[in-house]
Amino acid sequence: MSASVRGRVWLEKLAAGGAPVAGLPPSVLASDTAIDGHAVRVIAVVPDTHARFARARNGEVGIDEGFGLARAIRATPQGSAILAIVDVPGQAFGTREEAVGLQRALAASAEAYVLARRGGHPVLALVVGKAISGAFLAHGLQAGWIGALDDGAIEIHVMSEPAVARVTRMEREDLARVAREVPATARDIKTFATFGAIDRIFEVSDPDAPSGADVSRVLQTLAQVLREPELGLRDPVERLARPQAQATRAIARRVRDELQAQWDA
Amino acid sequence: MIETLRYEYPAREAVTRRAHVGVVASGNCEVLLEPSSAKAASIVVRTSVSGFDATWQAVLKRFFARNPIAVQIEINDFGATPAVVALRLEQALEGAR
Amino acid sequence: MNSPVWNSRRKRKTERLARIAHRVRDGRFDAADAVAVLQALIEPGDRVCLEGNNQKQADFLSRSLASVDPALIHDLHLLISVIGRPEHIALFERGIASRVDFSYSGPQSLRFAQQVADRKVSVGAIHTYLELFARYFVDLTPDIALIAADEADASGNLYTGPNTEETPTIAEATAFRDGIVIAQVNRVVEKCTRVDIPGDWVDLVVVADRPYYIEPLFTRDPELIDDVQILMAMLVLRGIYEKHRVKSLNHGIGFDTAAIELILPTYGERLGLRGDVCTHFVLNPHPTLIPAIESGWIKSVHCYGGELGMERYVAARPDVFFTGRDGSLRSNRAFCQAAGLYATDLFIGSTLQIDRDANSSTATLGRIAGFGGAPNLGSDPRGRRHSSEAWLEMTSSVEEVRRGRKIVVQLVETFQESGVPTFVERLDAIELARSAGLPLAPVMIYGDDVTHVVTEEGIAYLYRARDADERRAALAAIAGVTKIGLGADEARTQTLRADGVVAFPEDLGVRRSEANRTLLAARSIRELVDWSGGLYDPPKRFRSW
Amino acid sequence: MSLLLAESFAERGARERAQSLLDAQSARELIGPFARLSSPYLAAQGVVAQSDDGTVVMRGTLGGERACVVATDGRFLGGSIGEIGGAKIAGALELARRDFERGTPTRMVLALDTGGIRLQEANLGILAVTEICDAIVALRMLMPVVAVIAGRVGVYGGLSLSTALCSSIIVSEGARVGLNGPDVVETESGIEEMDSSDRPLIWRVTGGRMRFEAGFASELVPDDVQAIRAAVEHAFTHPRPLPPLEPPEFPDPRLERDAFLRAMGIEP
Repeated sequence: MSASVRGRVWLEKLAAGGAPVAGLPPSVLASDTAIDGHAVRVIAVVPDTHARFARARNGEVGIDEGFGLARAIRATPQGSAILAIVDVPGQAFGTREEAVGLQRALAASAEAYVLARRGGHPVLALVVGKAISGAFLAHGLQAGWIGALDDGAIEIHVMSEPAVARVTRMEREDLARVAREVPATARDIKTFATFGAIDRIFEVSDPDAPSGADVSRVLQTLAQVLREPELGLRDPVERLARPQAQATRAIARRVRDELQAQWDA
Repeated sequence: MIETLRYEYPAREAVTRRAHVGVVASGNCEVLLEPSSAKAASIVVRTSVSGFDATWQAVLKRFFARNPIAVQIEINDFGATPAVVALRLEQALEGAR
Repeated sequence: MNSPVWNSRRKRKTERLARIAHRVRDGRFDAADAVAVLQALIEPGDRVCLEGNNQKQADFLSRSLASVDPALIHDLHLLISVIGRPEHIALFERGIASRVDFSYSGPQSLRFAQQVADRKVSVGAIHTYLELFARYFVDLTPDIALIAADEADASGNLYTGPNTEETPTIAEATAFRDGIVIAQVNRVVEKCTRVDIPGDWVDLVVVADRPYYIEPLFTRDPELIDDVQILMAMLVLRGIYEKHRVKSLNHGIGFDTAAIELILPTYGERLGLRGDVCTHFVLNPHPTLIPAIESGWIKSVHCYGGELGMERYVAARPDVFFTGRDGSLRSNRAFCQAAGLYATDLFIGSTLQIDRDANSSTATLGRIAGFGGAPNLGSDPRGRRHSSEAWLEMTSSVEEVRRGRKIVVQLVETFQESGVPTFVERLDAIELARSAGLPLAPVMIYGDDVTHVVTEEGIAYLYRARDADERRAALAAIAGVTKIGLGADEARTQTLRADGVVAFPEDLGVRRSEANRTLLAARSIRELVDWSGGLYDPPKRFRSW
Repeated sequence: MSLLLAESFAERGARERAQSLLDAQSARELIGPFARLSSPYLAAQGVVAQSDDGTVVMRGTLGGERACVVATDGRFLGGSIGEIGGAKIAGALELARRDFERGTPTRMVLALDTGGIRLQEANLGILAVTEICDAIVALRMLMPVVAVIAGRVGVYGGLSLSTALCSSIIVSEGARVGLNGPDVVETESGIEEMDSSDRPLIWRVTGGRMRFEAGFASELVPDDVQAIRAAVEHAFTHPRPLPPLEPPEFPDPRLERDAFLRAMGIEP
């Protein structure tokens, strides 16, 4: 796997001139900046070829990243929003990580996002690269507003494709066919957006080296979103009510309706 | 990939309650049994193992010849043997009586 | 006239040993010289008995033998209990051995069948264990025996640990007719823990590069026992063990018999059967026996071999198991097979196919699996002269001169997991014999030896059937929805039930709804460990903690 | 003979597990199997759906107080969480929070046995788990949320994050808790990283006892229904919060794998 540079590139562009946050592992970048006058802490997980955990050198979310993200989020200044730049190929797959308790590291970051959002910090996310599995749960999915680049390299799923093939004992062609028939198994951003969790998809000229126009278009949109802080404060459950989710998440709504109807029967 | 099979047998005995047994796990099946007002037992089988229509028919025919109960039954199957199917049907019947 | 020579075998042995004298010190040679030693000792056409047992494997020696130069050593006649390892097949592939007499080939059955089909090897016969051992003392006496042990001392005495299995039998047959006995050992010690093979039966010792390989074959994880197996276990307990007061018996290897072992302390206890049935066993130390032993059901167990992880438990229960002065299990396949043949009232086991006459076979096309001990255990010994309640009950004769009969039970689900019927019109064994050029179809247990067949539908008491036609009707009555079962006549089945030739669960007071895992005295390997007070130490692959 | 009396929790299905944690006779299932709310996505993938989607919701009382137990069944597709199961868990948590705000608190217990998000419904599963994580944190700020991990699968994948957010985690020795299942680690990182057939090692690294000793679980219980019930009730009457989600002490990860494990007190 060649390490992706997108997280760093987009963080540097969007938080140009921002103040780097100290005290984080090299694989967690955070920068305090202002977008259209709104204070924003921009956070990304980036590859660190020298990371002390060997299984977390390509931008994966591992022990240091999960707890590092939590630290960056918890220390967000009063009144500042948070912007998560998402380019995470997955969580770290290692025995050392499991022994230390990787689920707690990722939970720490997910919890920090929830508490920040519920504590009044608008939380935004911008998906610029891969958003796989536990890594996405820990970094991005708890945002009240999520944007994404329109790019074929973006992949959203709970498991890498080869691992899915092994677990389901299906060939890759079969997986592709299934993805067409069952959109819930697709890996592309457009299909994922049909479930109501993506608020905006940006067309960009080059996701790896965005032009000034690309960046300013994204910044403009972010500025609009920050002007309506309630957008970044929405709980994940509110996604069920979005127009895109009317058909795609009807069953999840029906389950809740029936639970509620039977709860005190 | 999934085969849906339907069967119907004459019935004369009524059962009082519905019953649910089993699980959709390898070599096992889930049975949902409900009383029916019709004078028949109607069965729907959904199975991921195709090509055993005759075996299903034989198992069910035997069961309903011995237990002519008016019911609607749904079986969700993951490769249960006839022995497992018969046992689950017995267990469901016991729960329904 | 030349005076006759009466010691040619002995002279030949002396000559052979002289050829390798330079490589031997104090009766031992180096592992590095093993191939050279075998190459110098063995001659083309020799009968070589290789210890490949059900569990213990002389794998260092078999690997060495497979590495000799086929230009020098070829056309050996291999005598082996179990063709179980890849290098056994290599012996045929490389032309080192071209004929084999054996008993079982489970793990290599597919590759072995291919060697036979390719005419790389011809099969003398597929034996049952005791039969193969017997022939070592008649017409198949080995020239060379390659055996395995845990320890050797300076005099060549051997200690075989809990897995003695066939080592003494092979060594005796070879040593006392001037064959050469070579033992691979895990280590050389000053004094053996126990002497299982006396040193003067052993010619050469080599310390192997690594401890001999051993296979945990008899461990059945209770987690995998299902309700149907429990139902059948209940039927067996009520309809056979209780009915005939079966005290001495052998259990085959399988989840259905493991289920029987595990419901003794629960269902069996409730039926008040403790002390009346299942008091003496002939089998390997199955971990699933632990709850019944701990609950005081079992008085004695004699074993063919050991079982990995059961060492400390067995050593701590010398009243039940046969153990040496050192405390560890002493097993012996030959004696245990003899015990299973003559001294037990019942054999129960599973099979893959049964025909309408109750002939059974585990052979499937493309595989030559062999039998192991089943044909011996699952047959009626006509030479038996001691009686027991169960043995006598198998005969309806009231003549003054009469004999009893061994109870031979086949325990099967009507269909295998893959939806393949167990009851078939024609055994695959017949076609297999034809295609492999075997003179006999490999029938594991002949129908006329079978007294009972148990399925989830009920029990066929075949010994009570008046004629062949009634036997077939009884079998069909419990054959479920297989083609054979669908041929059963409902009215006749009712008559057979009334006559006690067939019993359904309700006839035996067995409630199907009660057949569930709560009846198992242990539902996991962990619970077996708990029952053993921590003495059972299961192999890694069975642990969930 | 006490071994014969122990009532195994792991042996039971999800329905029986949920029932066994509630007061006798008080359990009432919501959206049971006859509601036939089963996954519409599985048939196209060659899998027969189960009528309750493998997740059971039971209302009742626990120690006399209003309660809800949600249990997943590890036998159906590894206890995986798809759209319906996920919505059952999230929806129950949301209703429990509503109850608290209305002054009728409902004790919430998650009896999970799951390999993680259901691959066959991946996108819907990951969105549901996001909602579950949020709902657990929101409810936990008001009252205890108790996780019971005592099944044969344990808890892996996305749901391991969710359970780490609970205020109490009750584990059995036979259960495992980890983010990545051993076979996934082996597939992604190779057999020298993790040999998924080395069962003792898997339990030494991710087993219930290890998690309890490391302080990541509040209680280590035997596989016995009564003991687990008592532990659950205790978790509500005497809440003992788990340590905050901070990095634990661990050795230098640049150590060779086995040396690292040994330094953590795990014999590889």
